[in-house]
Amino acid sequence: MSIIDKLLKLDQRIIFALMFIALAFPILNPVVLPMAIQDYSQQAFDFADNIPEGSIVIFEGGLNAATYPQGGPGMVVQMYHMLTKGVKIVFFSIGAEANLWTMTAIETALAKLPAGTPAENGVDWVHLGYVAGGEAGTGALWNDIRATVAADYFDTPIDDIPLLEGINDASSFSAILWWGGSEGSMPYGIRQISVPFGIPISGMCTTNEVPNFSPYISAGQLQGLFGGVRGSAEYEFLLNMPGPALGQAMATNFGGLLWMIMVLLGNVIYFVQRSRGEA
Amino acid sequence: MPKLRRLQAIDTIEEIIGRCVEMGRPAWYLMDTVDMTTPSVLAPTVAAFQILAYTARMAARLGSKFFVPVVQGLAYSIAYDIVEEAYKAEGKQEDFDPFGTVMYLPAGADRMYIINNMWSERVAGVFFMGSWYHKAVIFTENAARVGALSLGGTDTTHNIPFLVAICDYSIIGEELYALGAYVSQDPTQTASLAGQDIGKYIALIIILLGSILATVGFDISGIFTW
Amino acid sequence: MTDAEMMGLIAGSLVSLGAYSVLIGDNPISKITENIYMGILGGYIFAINWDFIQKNAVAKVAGGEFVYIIAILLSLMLLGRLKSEYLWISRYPVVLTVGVGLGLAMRTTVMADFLGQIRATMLPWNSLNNIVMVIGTCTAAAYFIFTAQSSGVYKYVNTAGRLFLLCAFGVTYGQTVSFRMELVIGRLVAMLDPRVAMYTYAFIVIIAAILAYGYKTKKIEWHTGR
Amino acid sequence: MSERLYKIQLPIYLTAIFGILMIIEHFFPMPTAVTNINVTLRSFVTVVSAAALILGIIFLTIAHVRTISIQKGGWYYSIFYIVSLLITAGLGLMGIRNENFLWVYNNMTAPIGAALYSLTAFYITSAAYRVFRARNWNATVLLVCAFIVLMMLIPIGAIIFPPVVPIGEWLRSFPSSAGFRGMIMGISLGIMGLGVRVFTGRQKEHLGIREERMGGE
Repeated sequence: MSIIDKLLKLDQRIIFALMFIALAFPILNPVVLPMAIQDYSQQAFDFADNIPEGSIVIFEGGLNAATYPQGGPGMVVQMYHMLTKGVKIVFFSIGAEANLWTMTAIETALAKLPAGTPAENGVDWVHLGYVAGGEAGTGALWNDIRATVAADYFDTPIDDIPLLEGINDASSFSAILWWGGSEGSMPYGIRQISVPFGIPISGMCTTNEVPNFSPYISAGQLQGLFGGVRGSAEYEFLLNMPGPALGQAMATNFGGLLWMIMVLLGNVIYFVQRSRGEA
Repeated sequence: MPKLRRLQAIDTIEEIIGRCVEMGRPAWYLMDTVDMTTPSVLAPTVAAFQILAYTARMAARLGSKFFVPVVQGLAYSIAYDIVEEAYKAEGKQEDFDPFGTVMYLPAGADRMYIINNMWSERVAGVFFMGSWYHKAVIFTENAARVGALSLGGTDTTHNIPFLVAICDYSIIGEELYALGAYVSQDPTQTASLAGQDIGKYIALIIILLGSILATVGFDISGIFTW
Repeated sequence: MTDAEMMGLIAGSLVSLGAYSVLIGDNPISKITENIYMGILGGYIFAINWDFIQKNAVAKVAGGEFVYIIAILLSLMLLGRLKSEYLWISRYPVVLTVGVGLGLAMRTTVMADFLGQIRATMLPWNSLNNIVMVIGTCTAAAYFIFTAQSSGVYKYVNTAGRLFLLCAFGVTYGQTVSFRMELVIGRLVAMLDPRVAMYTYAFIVIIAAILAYGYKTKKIEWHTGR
Repeated sequence: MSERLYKIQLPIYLTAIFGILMIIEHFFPMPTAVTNINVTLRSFVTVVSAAALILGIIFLTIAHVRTISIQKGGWYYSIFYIVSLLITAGLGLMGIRNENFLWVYNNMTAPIGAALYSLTAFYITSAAYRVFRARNWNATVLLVCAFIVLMMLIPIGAIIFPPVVPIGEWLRSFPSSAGFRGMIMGISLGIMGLGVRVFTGRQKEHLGIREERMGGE
């Protein structure tokens, strides 16, 4: 058996083990490299930075257990960014799991706020909780809040929430921040709230979904996009609030290199085989 | 009646089932997300059902063991009906196992079941149809390694790459709907696709006209902004 | 850090390793993890949605909005799925979700997706980027015209469209590789947290010992050549 | 005949009525009564969607109970399912902000879910080695684009080969965006086509009805 055949029959589990090591090593031995800011992240940051003080924004929290480690740091930073600017936030989630993680992020953000920043529940922010029904649920909620949800996350009746006084649909809001995670739900926000009510939208999705939404960015329907952990790390950097995302972004280095080496190796083997007429 | 372009995938279905019969190993039909209350998932799910009807009949006719796991309750009962019908239509009802042919597996926890059983049953052919999410890579990679011949088709844009790169045969995006219409021989579906084609021609003409006007200096920024 | 949090991190580390053990192959540890996961997730989905119905239907009825009795009835009608002769009863709630969902999607997709994207593509041909955008969008849209037969000029349009689509899928592929690694990193960061790292290493050793014993004594099937 | 009316015809008409109510409301001014009906209908949808998820759990539990009762191979694993379901659902019914319920969620469901979700990273690498080959020009385009974009995304990529960042961003913003834009337009037409078929009763798979059964039922 030639070396090529042996390499070709390489057990799947060896590749898995190599990947584990490549991903765990930088976590145990962190190295920070300089990082360029992607154009989409810069746009999303500028958009958030230009939301005027005193306005109210819609905030969808769609991160779940799997995507919270990468998106959570950025989500926390965005909440911090908004609250310190004096922008009020109305949260909701279209995922049952995401609902809890949104609350976790709110708590983390509140704990980080400088003393004296107004951040009272019901006055400066509201969490409407989980809304079932996906795109239909989104449409239902933002056309008539009171008919869709009776109470917020803490079981406070909607009518007892000062922030929502006189507000029953999306028209009073000045921006949408859609932290869709891997839900693929960004178009729900664009279709059901942004276009019908004419409210600009920006947000975050996991890295894999960035290309899907790039047509919306070039069309001006989406103001910017943070992609995955890299996006979170860039937001932390732009707001000068170093946090957990940076280390994770750096940890992708070795894994990425391993993947690239695997592709190159696989193709070298393939071309050797082909030159021998085996493939 | 407009004629649809014949897709190569139609022959592939028969080829894959035929191979499973030859090798005496099962063929699997996987659909991933089938939440039918979300319209964007409904369309690929319906197309996947149409292809399922055709594939199940093919499996019943050629006598291949067939397995369809479904991850959602409402879709499960529909898939169950479709496959049972297909076996009835071929007069092979005794081959239909009420507990084993179509099985309900919960979304999120089906990964391990499918990976494990793919290896223990040594599947020889797998169909990946419908609305596919992250499981696309896991299942297609395992299928490729088990040595199964696979046909992939989805319209979820972020997972098409894997079906294209890993599956032996693939159909992309709306080709899924076209295949559904083609195999179900459904004139309404064909007419509907033809109607959508007209929409595309109109879109192309508007885009080309608009960009030519923009090139020669017309201001078209106000269009479609009522 | 409280005891409960510490216990949580340790438990999380253990069950994660149980889940990752499926990478080695089908084994009892991964199966137990799988079933526990299905159970907990099931219980979780049940409780959360039960709460949602309580809050947004039952409580409303109790508060005097009797129209929500219909919502509760419709929800109960879903149970018709459990028996095929009562299947038709469950069609009514499905009709509601599909009708409303499709209506909501249709009414907004025209503006947001179709006309919005056409408008954004009507670009003047004055830069390479704009030309790429116009040609790419047109040929990619034309690739999905199924009534066009593969001959003549359309053959070239089809090829060009496929090229742009493949580029889009390639970009998605690269982005997705990064995304998947980020997911593992997110989990590993918690498992290798200095406070629990020792437990994680201990669990790795224990799981490895159990599996090694199982494979050695052939109590667990070992798949070669995976 | 009358059976056919309430089993098939009425559901189809109702689908169309509900859908059209949503659509016309968006494009034409409607009397308040109609808007109120629409609002109520949409809130019903959220309730029914939640109930559908519960139904899924019922199906699953029935399947597991059946596995245990006939003692099918590996039936004892199903006991783990039933026990953890009962514990979690029980805790959850005491209140979804119950401390123990949240502990189970945060420290059991979340890590396993995340771990399972991330298994893909390993298979993607294995696939990169065994399947991702420049077999023909189609695969080559896919491979080259994927390679460049991944290199752009990892911080070390820009250090090895700096131009990869502008090239990657260009690929993502123009050719790839154009390809997706073509698809988005197609998908949008597809949704409208699907809507027309469902509302006219030409497509009824969502009701569990297929064409061949029309005569029999």
